[in-house]
Amino acid sequence: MKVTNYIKIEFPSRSANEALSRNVAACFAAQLDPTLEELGDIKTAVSEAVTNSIVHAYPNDVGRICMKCRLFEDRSIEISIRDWGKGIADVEKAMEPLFTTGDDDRSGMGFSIMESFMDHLKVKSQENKGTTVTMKKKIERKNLS
Amino acid sequence: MKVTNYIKIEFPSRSANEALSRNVAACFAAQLDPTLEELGDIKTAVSEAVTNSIVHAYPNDVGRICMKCRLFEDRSIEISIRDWGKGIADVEKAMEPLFTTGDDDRSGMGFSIMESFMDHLKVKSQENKGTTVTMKKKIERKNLS
Amino acid sequence: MVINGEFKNGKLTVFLKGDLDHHAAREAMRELTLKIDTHLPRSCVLDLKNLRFMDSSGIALILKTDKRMKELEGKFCVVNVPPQPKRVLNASGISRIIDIREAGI
Amino acid sequence: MVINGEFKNGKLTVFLKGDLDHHAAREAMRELTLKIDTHLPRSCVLDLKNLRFMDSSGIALILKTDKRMKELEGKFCVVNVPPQPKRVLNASGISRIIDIREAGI
Ligand SMILES: Nc1ncnc2c1ncn2[C@@H]1O[C@H](COP(=O)(O)OP(=O)(O)O)[C@@H](O)[C@H]1O
Ligand SMILES: Nc1ncnc2c1ncn2[C@@H]1O[C@H](COP(=O)(O)OP(=O)(O)O)[C@@H](O)[C@H]1O
Repeated sequence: MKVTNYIKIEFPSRSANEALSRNVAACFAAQLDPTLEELGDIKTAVSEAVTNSIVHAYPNDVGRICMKCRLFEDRSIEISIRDWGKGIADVEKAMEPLFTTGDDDRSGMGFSIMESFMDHLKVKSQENKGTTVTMKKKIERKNLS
Repeated sequence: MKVTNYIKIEFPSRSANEALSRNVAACFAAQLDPTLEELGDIKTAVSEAVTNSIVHAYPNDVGRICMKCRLFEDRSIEISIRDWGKGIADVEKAMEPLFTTGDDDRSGMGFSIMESFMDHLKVKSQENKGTTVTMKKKIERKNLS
Repeated sequence: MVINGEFKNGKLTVFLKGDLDHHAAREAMRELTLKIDTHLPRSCVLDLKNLRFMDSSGIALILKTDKRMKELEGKFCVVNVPPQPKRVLNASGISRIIDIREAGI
Repeated sequence: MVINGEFKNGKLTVFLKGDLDHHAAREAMRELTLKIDTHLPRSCVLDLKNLRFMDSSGIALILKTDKRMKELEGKFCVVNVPPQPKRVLNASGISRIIDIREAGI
């Protein structure tokens, strides 16, 4: 399908950039005139994915994170978050609710929230190579009568 | 000087991205807790530079624009906007107030506004290669007593 | 960008709301010209109270409107300018050639 | 993220303001633990009225606080949850195990 607009951003894996990246995604999504709820869902899903790269992919150093947002003709948005960090050995297991390799600051609910707030979620990962999370959401047209 | 954070963004030269790019710059600058006036100045300067790439660098097609924001230890922000478009033959002349090669939708005040709203402005350009505008601004610390 | 107009006793007041950048300016100029050509007002007031952002594209729009009103031998002024647009007006120097006021004509 | 507390008649009310993400959560948890350990309250109320954003880091914070209050044999509830945090609470399923109310205890 035709891409009508895109934005690529790159930033270091510092926790201060969690807010920055979800706000950029929200600014990008704003061109579709989403509801506050849709905007909140996108911000939350991005926050989860970016936090994972910061916390799990680069636990001991500062690495590079890339986010790509693409807008399609059918009013769907695709957002991918990529890191070149630790990777995930067993993706299926990692995606189970409550599963976490983190301490008790993590809830193990990150992937579940991405799944329930977006229409589509794909996780590609290779150990010691990195992880790419790709999410899609269609923004409904308002004021249909 | 030490860079403490950065963000790189890339987007197509569509006029809808003028708002997006200045809002991203504002989100980035927000980490320094600037005043509304400082934030407005940064947004305005970015809007001028990005609009120039959209209008003058790629007058007949859609090209690629990159914006880099860097944060330094001394609370200064450097923002560069780069395109690979038409370029400027005579930069000194282009920077004169009221000079424009555009029609009467343009005021010829873009560079003057960037200069007066930022602490430092540098323009590098080569005909048919592209233009890079680099701007710096120091954000004052609030509540000094 | 939302543009609304009000015409009464020969006076056209146009309200700009939102962001006036290059993206919005063409549409805004078209609307504004249409309103002026429809009413041929004796005076035109541009009310910026709800303008959240303006860059130099707004300068061009103001200068063009001023020119059009001069052609019609009418008056033109800009009112209720918020802080960010005010800084742009000042930096561009047009606060010296355009009538900028706190309230209407 | 701004954290304020109020202790009265054995009841500790803690107000969270701003964005509760991973960046803010560590500091928020430290403050919250400090307040609980200082007052050893009989009940603790987490007031989210001014919380603009929350992700799963907030879930972990709520679960840890609930655990701490159970250790103290006290009560714990979350009140005034805005729409976005509410959706996160519902999606995570903890609305079923944590006492979430419209007003205080
Ligand atoms: N980008 C990533 N790089 C490495 N591991 C990851 C990444 N994202 C997720 N994981 C792994 O998947 C697990 C589950 O993630 P998630 O559901 O988001 O919960 P949480 O982040 O709270 O642990 C994490 O604990 C971690 O082991
Ligand atoms: N990125 C660019 N690519 C090519 N030409 C440019 C670029 N930026 C500025 N220029 C040239 O410099 C002139 C002055 O720019 P400026 O002061 O911003 O005023 P305006 O955009 O209103 O014309 C433009 O009219 C154009 O000829």
